[in-house]
Amino acid sequence: MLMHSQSQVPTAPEANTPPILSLDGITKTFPGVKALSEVALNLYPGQVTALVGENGAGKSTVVKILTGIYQPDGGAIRVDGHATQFPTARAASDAGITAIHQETVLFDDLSVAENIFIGHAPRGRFGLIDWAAMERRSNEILKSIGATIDPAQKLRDLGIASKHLVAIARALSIDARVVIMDEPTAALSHKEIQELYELVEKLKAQGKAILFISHKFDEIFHIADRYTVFRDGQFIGEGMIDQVNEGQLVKMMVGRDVDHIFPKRESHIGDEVLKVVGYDHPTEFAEISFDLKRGEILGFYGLVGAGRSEFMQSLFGITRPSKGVVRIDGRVRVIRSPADAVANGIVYVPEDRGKQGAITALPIFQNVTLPSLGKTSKNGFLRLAEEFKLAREYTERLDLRAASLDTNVGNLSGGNQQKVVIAKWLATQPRVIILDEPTKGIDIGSKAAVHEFMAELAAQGLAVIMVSSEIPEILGMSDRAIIMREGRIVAELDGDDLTPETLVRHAAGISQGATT
Amino acid sequence: MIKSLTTSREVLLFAAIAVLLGLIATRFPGFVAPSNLADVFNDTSPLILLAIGQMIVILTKCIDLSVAANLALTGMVVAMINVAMPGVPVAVILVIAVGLGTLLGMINGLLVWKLDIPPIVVTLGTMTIFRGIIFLLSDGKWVNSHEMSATFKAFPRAEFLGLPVLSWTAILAVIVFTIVMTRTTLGRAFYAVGGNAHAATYTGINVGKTQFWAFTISGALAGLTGYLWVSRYAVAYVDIASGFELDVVAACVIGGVSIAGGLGSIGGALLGALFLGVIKNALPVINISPFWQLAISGSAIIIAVAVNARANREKGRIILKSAEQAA
Amino acid sequence: MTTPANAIPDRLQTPWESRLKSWEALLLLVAIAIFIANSFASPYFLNAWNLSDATFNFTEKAMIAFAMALLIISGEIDLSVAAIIALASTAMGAAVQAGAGTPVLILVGLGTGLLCGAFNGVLVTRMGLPSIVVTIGTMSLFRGISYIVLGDQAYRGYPSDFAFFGQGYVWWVISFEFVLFAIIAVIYFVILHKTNFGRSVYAIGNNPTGALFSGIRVNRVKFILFLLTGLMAGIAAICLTSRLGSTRPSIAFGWELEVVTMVVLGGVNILGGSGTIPGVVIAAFVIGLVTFGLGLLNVPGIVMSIVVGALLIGVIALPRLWSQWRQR
Amino acid sequence: MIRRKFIKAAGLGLATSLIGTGAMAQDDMRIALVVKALGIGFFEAAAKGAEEAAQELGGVEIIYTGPTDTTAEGQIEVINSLIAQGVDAIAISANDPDALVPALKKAMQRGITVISWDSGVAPEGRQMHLNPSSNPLIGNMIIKLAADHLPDGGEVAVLSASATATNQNIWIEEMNKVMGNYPGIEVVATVYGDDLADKSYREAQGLMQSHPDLDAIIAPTSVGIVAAAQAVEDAGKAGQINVTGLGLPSEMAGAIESGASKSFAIWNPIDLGYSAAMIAHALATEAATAEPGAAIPMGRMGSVTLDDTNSGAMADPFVYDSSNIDAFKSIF
Repeated sequence: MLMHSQSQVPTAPEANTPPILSLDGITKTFPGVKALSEVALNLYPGQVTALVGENGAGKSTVVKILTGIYQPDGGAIRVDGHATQFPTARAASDAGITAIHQETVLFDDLSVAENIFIGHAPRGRFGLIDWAAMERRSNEILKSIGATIDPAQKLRDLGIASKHLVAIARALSIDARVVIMDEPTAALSHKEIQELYELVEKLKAQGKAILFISHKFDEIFHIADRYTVFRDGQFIGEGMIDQVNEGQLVKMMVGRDVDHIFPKRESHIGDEVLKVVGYDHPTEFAEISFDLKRGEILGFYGLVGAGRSEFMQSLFGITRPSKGVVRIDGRVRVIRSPADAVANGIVYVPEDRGKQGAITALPIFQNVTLPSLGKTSKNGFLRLAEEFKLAREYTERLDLRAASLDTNVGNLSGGNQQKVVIAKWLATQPRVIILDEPTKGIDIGSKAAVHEFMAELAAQGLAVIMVSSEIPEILGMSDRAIIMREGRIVAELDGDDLTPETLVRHAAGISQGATT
Repeated sequence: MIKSLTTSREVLLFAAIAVLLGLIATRFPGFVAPSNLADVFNDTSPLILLAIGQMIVILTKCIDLSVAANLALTGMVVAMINVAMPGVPVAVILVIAVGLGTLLGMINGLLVWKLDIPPIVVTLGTMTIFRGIIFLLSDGKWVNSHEMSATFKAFPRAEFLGLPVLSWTAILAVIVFTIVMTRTTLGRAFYAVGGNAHAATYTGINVGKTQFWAFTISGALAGLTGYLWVSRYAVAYVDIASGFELDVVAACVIGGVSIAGGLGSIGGALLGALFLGVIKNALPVINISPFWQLAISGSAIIIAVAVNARANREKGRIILKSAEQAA
Repeated sequence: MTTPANAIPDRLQTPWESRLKSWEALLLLVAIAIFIANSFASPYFLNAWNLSDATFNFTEKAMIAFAMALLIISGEIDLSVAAIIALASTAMGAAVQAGAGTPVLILVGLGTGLLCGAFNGVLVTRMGLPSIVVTIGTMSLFRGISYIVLGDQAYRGYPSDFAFFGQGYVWWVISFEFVLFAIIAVIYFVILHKTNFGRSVYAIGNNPTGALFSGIRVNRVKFILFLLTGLMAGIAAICLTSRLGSTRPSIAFGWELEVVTMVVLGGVNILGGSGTIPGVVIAAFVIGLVTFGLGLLNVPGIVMSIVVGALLIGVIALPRLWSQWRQR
Repeated sequence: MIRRKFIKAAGLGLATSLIGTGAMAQDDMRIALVVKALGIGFFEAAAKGAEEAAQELGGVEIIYTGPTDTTAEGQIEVINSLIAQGVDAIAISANDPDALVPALKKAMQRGITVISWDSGVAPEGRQMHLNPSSNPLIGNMIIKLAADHLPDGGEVAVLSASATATNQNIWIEEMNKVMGNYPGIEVVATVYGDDLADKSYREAQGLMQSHPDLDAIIAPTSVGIVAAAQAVEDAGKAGQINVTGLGLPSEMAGAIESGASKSFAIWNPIDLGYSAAMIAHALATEAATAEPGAAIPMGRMGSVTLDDTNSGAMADPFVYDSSNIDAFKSIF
């Protein structure tokens, strides 16, 4: 299975040079979980190494060990062949390792320049921070990555994409030899992704070693020179990217052949359940109108920041629209809060599971029954037996795996947490279920389960809205798709019109021609 | 650096103080005479010193309820040292005061850092413990004016360029900590830790340690103020500055320091303290019953926090605006 | 994948097992130890009347502590409770001057408490302000109004039947206040642990966003909690005013921190999300026993506060120190 | 032992409040001297006097106690624990005349002798009250001290302790009654320092600001007078503004020296504590009865005659100035 690199690879003539950074036999254990078990990783100068693996494979843990956030329990970190340790984040950055993290780990209330330079600000006389130099150098770095951002601005005033550019600028401000990019394109637009690719090429040319973590295979095959695969905290293999294909890589990731086939389903589309007319919001979206029928799966596609989630949260009563009408079964309903939405049969599975979806410090059964307490209780008094009954019924339907129903949700894996959230909503017997990026950050196995379940729900007559940024998911699951761009609906497609090209074209606002 | 000193919030507060002074002047012109304003400033100096420390603590998403008790304990200790050994020079007394205050602050800091106990619980506990220790040390007895040596009492009153040393201490602290907060790594770390502790960790900043330093600074300033307070009022007893911690927090809140951490400035803390100081000093002068003071400062806190919340309201991502620009 | 999902048991531990390992069990041991120590330290301790007198040291504060516990579990705090007592007491005093009888006084006391609670609640839930700052503000405001109304005066002349609430005995040594304390404890136990409302309090305290997204009316629950806290402060005001037979603006000064101390000592997480009513009940007894026991030895109150302060830090620090030491 | 005490207390509770417990021969009589707050020099001196009385009487134990801050709630907790200990007598200087009444009534019902001294309790809450001096005399004394140094009249202000302190209010009232005897003297303000040094200091500063022509500050409280003298000294107005009132020689020695205070008065707190203990003992042993017109012996201080509110005065205040301060400053 191990596929070591050969010298004939044309893109990397220096492949025989020793790695700048290598991990050898790294082990990391958390209470109850072995996150990493004797893994290896090698990063070579001037090359991009893609680290691939399912969720829970240990990628994030490796990043945290490389950046000094976590200390390994065993194994060696070698820089230029010399064993070393990163007891603090500072030590890692001093060793020339920098990271662009998955979540933007920045400071909203500080200026752009300070966000770039915090921790290693240029000093002037008496060792005091030299703000002028800091802003000047920030400007240089931002320009070099093609960003037009005023370094004196407060970060709070920037959009998500700009914030991400600041994060990249921050990584570059450290004179690094190793750059770690943890899902760097997740929040970027098409154009920005292209710019990022150019940047990666530039860094390669400078001889920096790049660790690139991504779930998107097109991206990996486009940008990476090498790959390393982890599965369940174990090292599976590494090699040159042009010596594998997608299927082989997936097989290594999941340990078996996986053909992700979306569940075949026959649509039984019934009467109209939900009709939204003219939903407006002062800053987030405008003129949103559509309808939804029983048994239908309606996909909402768009780039990150297109306003899809913002609209869904408004439909769910989190934020108030400035204008607009919702009809359910033809009757106008006013939804001022999530409680109103639930009462009207609309439920929402949010994208941010840990913060919005589940209450992780409470046990499973309490999470499941939380919106259904009216049903399990009597005159406002709790009846635990009823709660366990309801929780068991719905968690069984979702094939949840846990030690007991009074286990805290926080102790479950991401996929199981998502099942608890879905079970919670199904227990309310809703009419419309909104799933916001339902498979984001879930391993491939759970992903298929969620898709099958979604199809089953639709078959039972539930109306499903699925917000997704993954084209295959939209194509594979939706009866109909609505495409949003910059807060507005730009297209509604179904049948033969629903193709990857049309989706991308509408979402990116390209008048004709398609890009991938 | 200048920018961080003069955000709109501070300008607003400065204007509020100016209006307040104007109103007072219409009823009692003598209040705005420079000499009287200097007196008001001198009187507010202890509050300014403590507010600076408290602001740094609040900046790191903590709170220090033990400042007043720290002040009282340090004050009592130096007063007792002075009584026992009247010959000890003021310089040594100052070192002892700052040192003891720092030590007490470090105890808070360590409990927060190493044991991860919520700061409000830690300082609620140490607040009562410090007060109790004063009682044990002094046996509840007061140290009175006549027992203190003349040099001990003279220090905060000594005039230099027309202002008493007490005022100069506050001015010096404002300058020093403005530089610390804007121009040093530690100063910026306070902002980073309170603004986003998670990101601070990734930046290589030790969150707990930074909070520890915040408590240490707060303690050092409380210790310094302890000596100044006791020597200025020429008395030390268990209950001095009782309840003062709430005035200190109030000064910070009025000065626009966000209780959620990460937002605030020395200038704000200074102005917040001055706002309270002006009200406190003006009420008796303009013949409003001093019984109004509490209600007024309470209202000021509520108004300040409401105004600040409005200013800080989370802005939307403004998806539509860019759409209009693009269109 | 092959494990059938119905293999998930409801619980791993029986409720009794988890209760034995709980904070409350530890605290109960502390309380018993203090009780025994007190019996040895002072010959006057084991005496029904004396123990009955001792309950007055904590019953009023504990009544507020129950509502405060719910508020803190939900992630908020109310530091204005002592000031609400002052304002409610002042309002009752003013009513007496206007010739009101005992029933009216009760209504005035409870009404003032509810109004103050509503004011806090509106500022926190409607305007989205942090409760710790808001209630530091209203703490000055409410007491400030008392000072404006009363200044250097005191209200007295409460009707003689009004004295029952703070000085009356229901049966033998059992005072009215103690009975009220017990009833309120039971009510709050039921509210927090046996009702949907209590469940949503925990959900909100653990994750307000998640609770909102689960269809809980977060702001309404929080508003009700502020109302309840105000109401309990109103009840405490009635008891305390009746016990003192007079009203001054400085009444109940500093009680807010004693109430918070009681709640935290009772095992309620100051950051929200966890805590129980039995814990708070035991903490009330612990504080009451410590202060009364030391009082019998004529130890000054401030020394007692050292003990309480050390208990507060100690009971939280020791388990953490223990686990840190074990990890070595 | 415990049971016996309890039965004794409960049984006697049925008797009239005027009956003392009658000390058991083998027991020391325990008299609690409850003060406004611990640590105040004046009360420390009073405690010394009470100990002196105990020595003289023999078989008497003095429990010197009080809250740490001047609150009625604090004193009630102290009283409750004293009741629980079954002390024989409580002699209290009250923080509030009304709020303590229920607690003290309970004490009397349990057979404890209750008297108030220095700062009184409403009549239903005690058997008698010992004023340090006669109120009219003190009222007259404090204004006379100011007026003596203002032959041409002038502005004076009063810096009192807490607004609820009974004794302060009565003295100020008495002072106002005799104002007619001092033409040209005008009381321009009355402020409260709550017996806190820093608050009193600030209030004194405020007085100087709002009344630039102020000639004297009268502070009938030992905390206030020291703070006011310090404030006057700091403002550089020693000699211009005369701080007078009631203070302790030991604490005021510096102010007399600097000229911030020309003279002040006080009764001897040692004598006061001594007298309170003597009276409490006399009532508790039923050697005397507290009723209007009764004369209660106070050992070396003679005896006190009660008026129709069952209160009496100990002695006249004594004036201290630069001529005699040195002789007294080391005593109290």
